[in-house]
Amino acid sequence: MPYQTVTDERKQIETSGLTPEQLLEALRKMHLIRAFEEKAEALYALGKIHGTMHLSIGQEASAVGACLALRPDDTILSTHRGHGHCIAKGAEPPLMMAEFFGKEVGYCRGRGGSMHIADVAGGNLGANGIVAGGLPISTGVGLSLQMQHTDRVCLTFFGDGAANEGAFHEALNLAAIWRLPVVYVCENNQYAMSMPMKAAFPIRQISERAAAYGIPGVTVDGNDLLAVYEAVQTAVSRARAGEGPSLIENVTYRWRGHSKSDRQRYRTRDEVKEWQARDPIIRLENLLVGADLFTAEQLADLGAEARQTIEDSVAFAEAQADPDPATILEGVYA
Amino acid sequence: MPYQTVTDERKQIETSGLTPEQLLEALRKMHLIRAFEEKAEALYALGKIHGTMHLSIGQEASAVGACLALRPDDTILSTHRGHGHCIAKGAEPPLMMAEFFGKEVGYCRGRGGSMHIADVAGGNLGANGIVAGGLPISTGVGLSLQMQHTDRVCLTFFGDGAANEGAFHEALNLAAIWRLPVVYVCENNQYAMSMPMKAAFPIRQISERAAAYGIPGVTVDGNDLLAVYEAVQTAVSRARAGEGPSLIENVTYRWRGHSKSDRQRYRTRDEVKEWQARDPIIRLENLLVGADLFTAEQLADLGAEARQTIEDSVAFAEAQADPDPATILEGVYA
Amino acid sequence: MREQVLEKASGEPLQAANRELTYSHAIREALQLAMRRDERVFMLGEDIGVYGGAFGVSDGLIEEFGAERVRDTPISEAVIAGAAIGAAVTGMRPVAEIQFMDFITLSMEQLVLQGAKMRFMFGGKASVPMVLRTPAGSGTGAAAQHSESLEAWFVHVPGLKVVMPSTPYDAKGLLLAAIEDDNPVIFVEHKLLYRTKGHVPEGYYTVPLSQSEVKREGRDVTVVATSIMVPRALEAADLLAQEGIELEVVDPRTLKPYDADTVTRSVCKTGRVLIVHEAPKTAGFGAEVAAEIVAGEAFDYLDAPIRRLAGLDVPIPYNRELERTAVPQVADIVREARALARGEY
Amino acid sequence: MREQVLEKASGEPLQAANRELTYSHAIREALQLAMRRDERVFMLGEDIGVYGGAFGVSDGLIEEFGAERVRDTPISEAVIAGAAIGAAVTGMRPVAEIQFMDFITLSMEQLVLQGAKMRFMFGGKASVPMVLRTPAGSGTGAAAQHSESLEAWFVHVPGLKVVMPSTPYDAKGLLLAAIEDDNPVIFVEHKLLYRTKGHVPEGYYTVPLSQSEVKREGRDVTVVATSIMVPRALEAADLLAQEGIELEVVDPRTLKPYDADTVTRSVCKTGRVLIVHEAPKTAGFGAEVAAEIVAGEAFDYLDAPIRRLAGLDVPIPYNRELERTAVPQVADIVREARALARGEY
Ligand SMILES: Cc1ncc(C[n+]2csc(CCOP(=O)(O)OP(=O)(O)O)c2C)c(N)n1
Ligand SMILES: Cc1ncc(C[n+]2csc(CCOP(=O)(O)OP(=O)(O)O)c2C)c(N)n1
Ligand SMILES: [Mg+2]
Ligand SMILES: [Mg+2]
Repeated sequence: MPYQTVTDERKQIETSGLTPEQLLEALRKMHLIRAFEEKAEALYALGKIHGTMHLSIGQEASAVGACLALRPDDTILSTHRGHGHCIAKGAEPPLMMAEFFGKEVGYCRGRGGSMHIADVAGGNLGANGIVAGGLPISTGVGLSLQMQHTDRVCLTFFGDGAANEGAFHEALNLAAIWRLPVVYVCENNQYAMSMPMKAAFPIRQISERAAAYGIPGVTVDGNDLLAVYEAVQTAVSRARAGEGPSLIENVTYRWRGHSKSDRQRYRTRDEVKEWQARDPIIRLENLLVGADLFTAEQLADLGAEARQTIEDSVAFAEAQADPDPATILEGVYA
Repeated sequence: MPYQTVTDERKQIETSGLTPEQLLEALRKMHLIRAFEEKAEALYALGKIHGTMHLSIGQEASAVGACLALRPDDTILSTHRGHGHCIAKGAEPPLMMAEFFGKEVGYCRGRGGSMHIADVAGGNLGANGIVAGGLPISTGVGLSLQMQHTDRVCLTFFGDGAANEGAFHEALNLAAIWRLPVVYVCENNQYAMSMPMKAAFPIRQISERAAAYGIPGVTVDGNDLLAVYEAVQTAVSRARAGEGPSLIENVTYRWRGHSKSDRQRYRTRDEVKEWQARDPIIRLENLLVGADLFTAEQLADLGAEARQTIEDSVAFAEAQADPDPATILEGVYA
Repeated sequence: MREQVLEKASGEPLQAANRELTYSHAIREALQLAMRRDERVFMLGEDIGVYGGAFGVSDGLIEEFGAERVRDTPISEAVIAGAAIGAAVTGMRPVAEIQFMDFITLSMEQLVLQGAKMRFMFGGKASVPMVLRTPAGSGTGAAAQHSESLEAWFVHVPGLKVVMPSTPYDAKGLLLAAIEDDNPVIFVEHKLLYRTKGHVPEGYYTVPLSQSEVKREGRDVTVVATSIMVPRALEAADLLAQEGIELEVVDPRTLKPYDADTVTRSVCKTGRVLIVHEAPKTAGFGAEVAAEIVAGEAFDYLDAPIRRLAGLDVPIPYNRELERTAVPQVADIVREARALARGEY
Repeated sequence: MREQVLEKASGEPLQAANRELTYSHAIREALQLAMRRDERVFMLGEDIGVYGGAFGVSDGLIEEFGAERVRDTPISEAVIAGAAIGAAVTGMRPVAEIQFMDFITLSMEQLVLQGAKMRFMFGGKASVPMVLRTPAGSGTGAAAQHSESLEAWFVHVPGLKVVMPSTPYDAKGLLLAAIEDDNPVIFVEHKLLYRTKGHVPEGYYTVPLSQSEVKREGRDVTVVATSIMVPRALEAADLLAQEGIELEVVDPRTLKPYDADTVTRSVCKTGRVLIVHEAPKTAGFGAEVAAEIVAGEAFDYLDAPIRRLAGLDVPIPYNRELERTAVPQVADIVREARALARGEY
């Protein structure tokens, strides 16, 4: 891996400016995401869930590191692989799970499901079923924040595959010329469905495209929470200061198949294992322990706690009512 | 102007490898374009022409220099500002003029008009009313030429404004990863309708965008026929050799308004005059005379000859029949 | 292309009763009033600033409201739509312009999959109060890629509203209503109507979305016409009146939601229907009008087949005569309506 | 998403008379035969290679034809369409895939303003022999942005053809006809049909574009149904037959050009019509069907209003029950057809 490895853990943490509490909270969220995804997968296998889903196991540092640099009143836009972003931005797992089950109390009243979970009140303008579909909208959110003279920012997640859509180009160009407060976060997990990033791009790093829009572009190890946080933090500061958008590429990997059934003929088991060895959660735990901020014992229960939260969320969700079909026409128009 | 000026004319011409005959023919075509455009404008003012048109006066070196690097069996795609490209690729002025008049013998049987003149047999897949609309198609033409194992190439013209469309991004990326034989020629005439290139782009040169696709990108003085020719020639050779696409930016200027009625409130008269002083036709004449290839006298009549050709084309076109309205449904389906 | 250079609206207030404006000026006045009234309203689009818009509609607005609120964009129709959606869902009320309706083909994903569905997908917890204005139609010699009338597509999309005014009065009032509306509204103007004049009151007023209007009463044939076909139908009605044939001309004005009741009432009276629009006939809006008539009460009152007079199923040709042939003209309406009235079909 | 993992088509030749294939395998077989027969035919799209396509339709084709002729593209729907157009106009016969019909919203400019119009705009001097295959429809729990049925849009576009098969037999024969056709053809598959089985002869055969087919004869009510609604209508017909109500089920198969005559003949016999499709009712293809019926000869034979049973005007919801509620089910067809047959409307 060409990325920086942890040498002096304490120094790294100090440089980041994050407090032990913040880091612990970040780790908790990463566990929560992992637990949510594992449960989602299991529920699907049990036939309890309809539709499809896209799991972000292995990418937790990208979601949590990025959102750690945001304020609650900032806005994010997410993708089809959006459960992690949603949790990272502060959504309630029970209400997410209720949405995943298609229940009336779910975030989208059961109308959205996995691919559209949104927590509008919490500043998450939703997962998006359309690759790159959120990018033009995020530029518009940036415009809105700028025109309202706020110092809020918009952060938008998208995959490597999305960076080849025309929408990527138009969205970044407009944000660049208008200096909009938008942070474009590309989660390069090496594949767009079966298409290897290397085959879909004639360049090595997606962040090289920032130059086409005269904005900063940086590639970081997306499995390193601190690296992600720092890159996003820099971009957020720029955006808040009215200096315009940035492009950040988090290099990471999805451990699971693309969606619910994927024979994964486009990659090897060895490659998957290699990346699993770079588990972002273990990496953060090692950092925290290595820096003497916490002992291994103190962190030992976080995974189990997260799983319990998710179990409770499932129990909550399952007990809820489905939407009444008679209400189907509600919410089409305001 | 930051571009190279003519110092040693003869040496320049030798370097280009172009023969005096080729250069004279190029100059003829530039005059023909100028004459066509001036006549088009006059016809419009007389109310003889319906619809709209986009004149390329001032941009003749770009069209002619680029097509000079092509073989007759190569293909071009053009734009709304396409009369010049059409002539440069070798179309017959009478048939073009007939199309401009909407006549049955016109290139498109009067169905296309100024914005859609195509000379399919001559390798011109048409002007295009949609900004950047030709770019994805040209990528497909390149694919076709590659799959048919030819050494033919496709050259596609587009404006500065077109480089901000999503289609530009998708088309160049696909051509780059598949190494298609396509030459993308951006005619940066400083404005997209009223939008100054400087306001629409966060970068100085459009050719900088080539790096986003890992392909060669070069900016040349688009009023310098030799400079355009050489840049395109290099790109064409690459393409023929199977080395993939290139992006060339011809920096030029449109002397007239955007279309038939444009108050031009977005630019100053002085700016227009400044650019008119860089007339690509006079420049080529000076080069040819300065290099002692031709005397001023030998070149003196070319303008008048071109105007005569165009007068004859008008006479031809006016004498032709309109399409029969009863045939209106023809040509919708094969 | 700048199709028509329009003079500035006269500064002098006219008597409310006889104040006449062009359709274009009526639209500009609506934009002006909306922006004066509500800080959140702003415009974005290509060449809408100093250029004044391809058809001069926004002429002068940048002087009053500045480049912040009358925003020139690059040529990027997907992000024009997306920027409007993103701004709308976070508190602004954008009015986007797509320079020709043809180019809306580049905005479809954002409009249809995002803007139109966002509220529903999010369980009713967001709203997208935006308007997208765009000029449609042929008749300017601009050929196949600058003459589209694509309204039927949007009528088919749940979550959108579609407005298509035929008079200056309606244009102003419907645009103000569209800007007030909390949903995405596609506002389709017609290039050939821009210079037409009509009575337009000063000041702020709205015409409710979803009210068809009877533009002329008559007993013999109901003509349902949209946009430019409304004045053509009225002209045809004048001509036929001289032959003793009385057309009732109904203008839906808002195509989605569509007020079918007004048409039903008219058909129950006349028993004969001619539907006229410019877009190609096949799967055009007229099909919906016809299908609604025969689905309900009016069915029993029909004395004749329902005729649709619409654009031919061809791309719009360049040649002037072909271009005219491709879409209904007054004489075509006269011919078809007369045949219906006389039972010659 | 890989919605359904399909087994490879069996290698053993079956008796022509009873050879059964799934709709998905029938489509694959058509692709295979077309590529074997004509060097110019090739495929391009997202994940159609080693992945085998989101629904497994192209499974195994890359092994036979290689990555040159089964080309995986980046996620770039505009240039997928554009590349097909450019290749088609210069001598190839591309079959492009848009992974879900929803994403065709990103290809509209290329398909509608370029591919569809090129021949006409160029005076008939070019042709664009391409097919764009795409899976449509709801029922997989994929919610609002992966469930569109947008066929009506394309039916409205001069220069395009639109095909929507409902059986494996038709899917194979129509796809081969579409690939042979020299025009751009939008070929709309239905996700829920992929696994349905039916008789499919071996070898090359075509089903002509523009021939509606009577899938079941009956005297009481004509049901015009498209795509997934054809098997649902046939199921409804079986149920109603037990009550003595005989439905005649007509499947247009090709929506553009649309063979209205077959429907007319049926309506002249039954006098009652129910039109069924999945797309939202308003301005859907059913409106065109209804409008054509009441425009012509069949008008005089109608004994009842024409009913359209179609998708509700809502984005497709995620929740399973809501999703089912949003589009017609067998019970809905039974109810509506029974009411029509009994005169209860
Ligand atoms: C416009 C569009 N095209 C195609 C798809 C189908 N699709 C869903 S996710 C996906 C891959 C996306 O890859 P990437 O952007 O890298 O995100 P990842 O799945 O790797 O997180 C594809 C092709 C889609 N949803 N939207
Ligand atoms: C998709 C699209 N958007 C907008 C237009 C309207 N339009 C026609 S030409 C033009 C400006 C094009 O600028 P550029 O690409 O620089 O070419 P130039 O006119 O300068 O040659 C515009 C906005 C169009 N034809 N197509
Ligand atoms: Mg990816
Ligand atoms: Mg330009």
